Amino acid sequence: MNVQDLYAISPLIVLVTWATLLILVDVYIIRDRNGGTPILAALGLLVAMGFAIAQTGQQYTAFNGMAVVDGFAIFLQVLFLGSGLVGIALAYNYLQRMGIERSEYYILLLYSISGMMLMAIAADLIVVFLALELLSIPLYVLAGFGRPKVEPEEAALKYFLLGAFAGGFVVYGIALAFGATATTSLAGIVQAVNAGSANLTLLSIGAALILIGLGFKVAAVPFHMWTPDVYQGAPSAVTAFMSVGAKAGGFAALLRVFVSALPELAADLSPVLWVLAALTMILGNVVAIAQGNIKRLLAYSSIAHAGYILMALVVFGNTQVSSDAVAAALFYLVAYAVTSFGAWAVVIALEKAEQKGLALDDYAGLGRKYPGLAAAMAVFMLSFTGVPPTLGFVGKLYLFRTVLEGGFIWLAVIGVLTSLVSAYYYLRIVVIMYMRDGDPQVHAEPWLRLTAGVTAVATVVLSLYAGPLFAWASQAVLKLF
Amino acid sequence: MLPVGYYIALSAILFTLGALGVLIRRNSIVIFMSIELMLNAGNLAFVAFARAYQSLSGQIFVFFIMAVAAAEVAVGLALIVAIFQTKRSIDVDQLNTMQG
Amino acid sequence: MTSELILFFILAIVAVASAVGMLLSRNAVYAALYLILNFATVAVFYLMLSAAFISLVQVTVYAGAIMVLFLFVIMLLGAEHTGRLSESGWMFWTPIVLGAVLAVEALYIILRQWKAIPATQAAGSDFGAPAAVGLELFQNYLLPFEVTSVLLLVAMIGAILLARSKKA
Amino acid sequence: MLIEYLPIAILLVISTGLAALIVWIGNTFGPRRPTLRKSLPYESGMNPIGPGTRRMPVRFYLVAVLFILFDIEVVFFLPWAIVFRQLGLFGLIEMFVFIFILLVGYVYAWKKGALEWE
Repeated sequence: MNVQDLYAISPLIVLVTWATLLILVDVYIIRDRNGGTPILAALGLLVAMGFAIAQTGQQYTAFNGMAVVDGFAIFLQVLFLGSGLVGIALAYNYLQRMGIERSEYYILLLYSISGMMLMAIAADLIVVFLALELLSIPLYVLAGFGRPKVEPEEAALKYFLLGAFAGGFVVYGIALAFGATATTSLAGIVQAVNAGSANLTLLSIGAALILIGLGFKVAAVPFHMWTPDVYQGAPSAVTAFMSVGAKAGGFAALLRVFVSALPELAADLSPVLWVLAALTMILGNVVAIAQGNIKRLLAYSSIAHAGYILMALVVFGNTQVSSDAVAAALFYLVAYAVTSFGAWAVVIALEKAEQKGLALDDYAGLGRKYPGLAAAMAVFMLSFTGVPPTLGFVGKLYLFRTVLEGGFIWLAVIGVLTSLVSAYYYLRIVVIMYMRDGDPQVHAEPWLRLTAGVTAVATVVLSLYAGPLFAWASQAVLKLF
Repeated sequence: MLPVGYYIALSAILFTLGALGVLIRRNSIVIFMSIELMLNAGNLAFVAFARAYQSLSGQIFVFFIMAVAAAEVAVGLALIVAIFQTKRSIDVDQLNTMQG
Repeated sequence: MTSELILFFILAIVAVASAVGMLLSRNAVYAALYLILNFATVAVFYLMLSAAFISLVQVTVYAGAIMVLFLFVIMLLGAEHTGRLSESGWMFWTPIVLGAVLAVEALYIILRQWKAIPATQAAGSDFGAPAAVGLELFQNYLLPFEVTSVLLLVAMIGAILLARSKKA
Repeated sequence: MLIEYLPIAILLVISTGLAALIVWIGNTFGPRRPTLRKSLPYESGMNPIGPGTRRMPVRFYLVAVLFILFDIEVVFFLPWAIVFRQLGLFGLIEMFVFIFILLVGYVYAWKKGALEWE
């Protein structure tokens, strides 16, 4: 180990140290409940983000090939840290309003983000597994944060049982990959495959099991059963963070493992991924139509969007397209994150205690009474659908282009058709907001308004500068081993 | 020594039984125990492959899996205890407060 | 070779039988005891695979501590008699049929790949001993090792939070 | 190789066998004349009420969980202690960081009253 190794994980070290010291600060100095913990936590995220950005342009491995610094890792780390900041902003007033404010919320949030960051830099399957658990275990606790009420506890238990089940699949998959190649490092797997010493059948089964495990994490069909219940039951601020962070973390692992280490298995696994992506898009969008609860609707919407990102993974074996595909997936993750956080900010603004204020009918009349909030929500719905000029449109454009370049025409067709289906339920919300009369109650809390406003503006404005943004994502390439 | 395939076959059977347990049992503690069985099958495969390749990294992996299992057990059982206190049941079929 | 083969098959039968026992027993306490038996037989397999230290940890931590915590919670909740199986027929049989198909498939692949999976050679006497494990662990696996401590810390905070927030 | 563990196997067989034997002998040769009153569980001479097993308070749970987490810590100590000299100062720092992180957890548990018996 040397200084460069430590420098490679410096954002992670900063964040973990910060969170650990925050525990001590919280226990010894801040005693009262609404102290400065959220602000200190946000500050820690900013410092870590500074360290991450300082690494831009570098590419090397550290800790004997356990960790890797490359554009992909830096891009995702910044994304995770940014979503942590939004997560704190969404939670700040919400927790007070719901009477569940405890400083542990922010500490666990920081630990979950450090798990995601570890996932971004993982270059060994053992680190992938530990990162998966480090990002999940705090989320299990956060999902049950509304104790002692029934809904959050149920959500947490369901999330936990399925998460642990998924972990079992990942472990066995890694074991088989180890059996096939005699190593768990991604570079070692590539070497073994290239040298012909790997047992490809065993490796394919292992990769398929890893895919099942991570499929649970990103909520792909048919591993999506938990998503609606968990999203509905967990406190909305946690759901917002989960729908972005956990999904991005799962995709970070999928992209890193499949694109950089397993392109040789494309013949076996591409069709499987094709079916998964198609099923996820179709089922997510079709079932969302029947939902009357906004949290459940957004849950099915998040399943559907996982399907779109999975499309980028289908071409993972085609080395000419795959780096474009990674860029498109990263771009779409950013677009999804911005839009999704905005939509959740609006949901949180309308939510009342005891799971009230979450029905679609509660949005009636929003356009007349709170035009700003309604306009923001309309922008998010258009972005989810993929209507220009929004980030969602550009993101889908890049995704479909990659898929077509990879030669999967029917998949792109399914993607377009399901987007049309999704227009029905997204636009229905817009219609309800503007066309129906009602008397919605909104909590005018500064941080929620700021989040909704900034994300709405970003959704539109960034789409106008999509070219440079995509170029930036294209530099976030995976280091190939 | 026995061929390592024997051990792998056994671990595959144990893994399948564990996954089955998750699907057919309704008591959340028993479901959790089935997940432990799956992890254990993974450990057995790791140790067997480590022996075959004379590579200690497979054994190291097992330590980390055990540590993770302990962490999961701590949080998971706390959740089960918590939900039992509010609901008086740990049957997953009765976890149906939310519906579409 | 033959004596080891006999030992293997006896233990394998015990391991599979105890796993099935855990799956089918209606009393959660029996299920936990079956699982402990299963873990103990797996510990013997670890010995046969020259993983002495892991075998020891398996008995003391896995079977000894983790499973005792399970039993503890079952007693704590008085939940031993809720060990009911799925009520509807298809919910019960579909996974079993699927699982059986999967297992047969996996066994077929493993047996067909018999030659591809390397046969075991004799291991050095210190393979899997605490000293060898320690050197490997602390020299090459530094990062995962430190991550483990963070993971345990998070679990500690989570467990305390979930078990004590009732008071507030 | 596996023969080294033969004494342990013998010990296991003898202790299990002995326990089984004692139970068997007691069952077979002990006189048994059950009456209704005899087969009731004894509760200070009163008629027993409710189920025989008694629920334990949840406080035990926290102590047990903390025990397990620190138990895992000890598992990592053992191989470290054996090769401690070979690792030198580097190994010391490594373990110091590990212990420090877990110590924070201990301080948290202490301050939040998880170790108190109320």
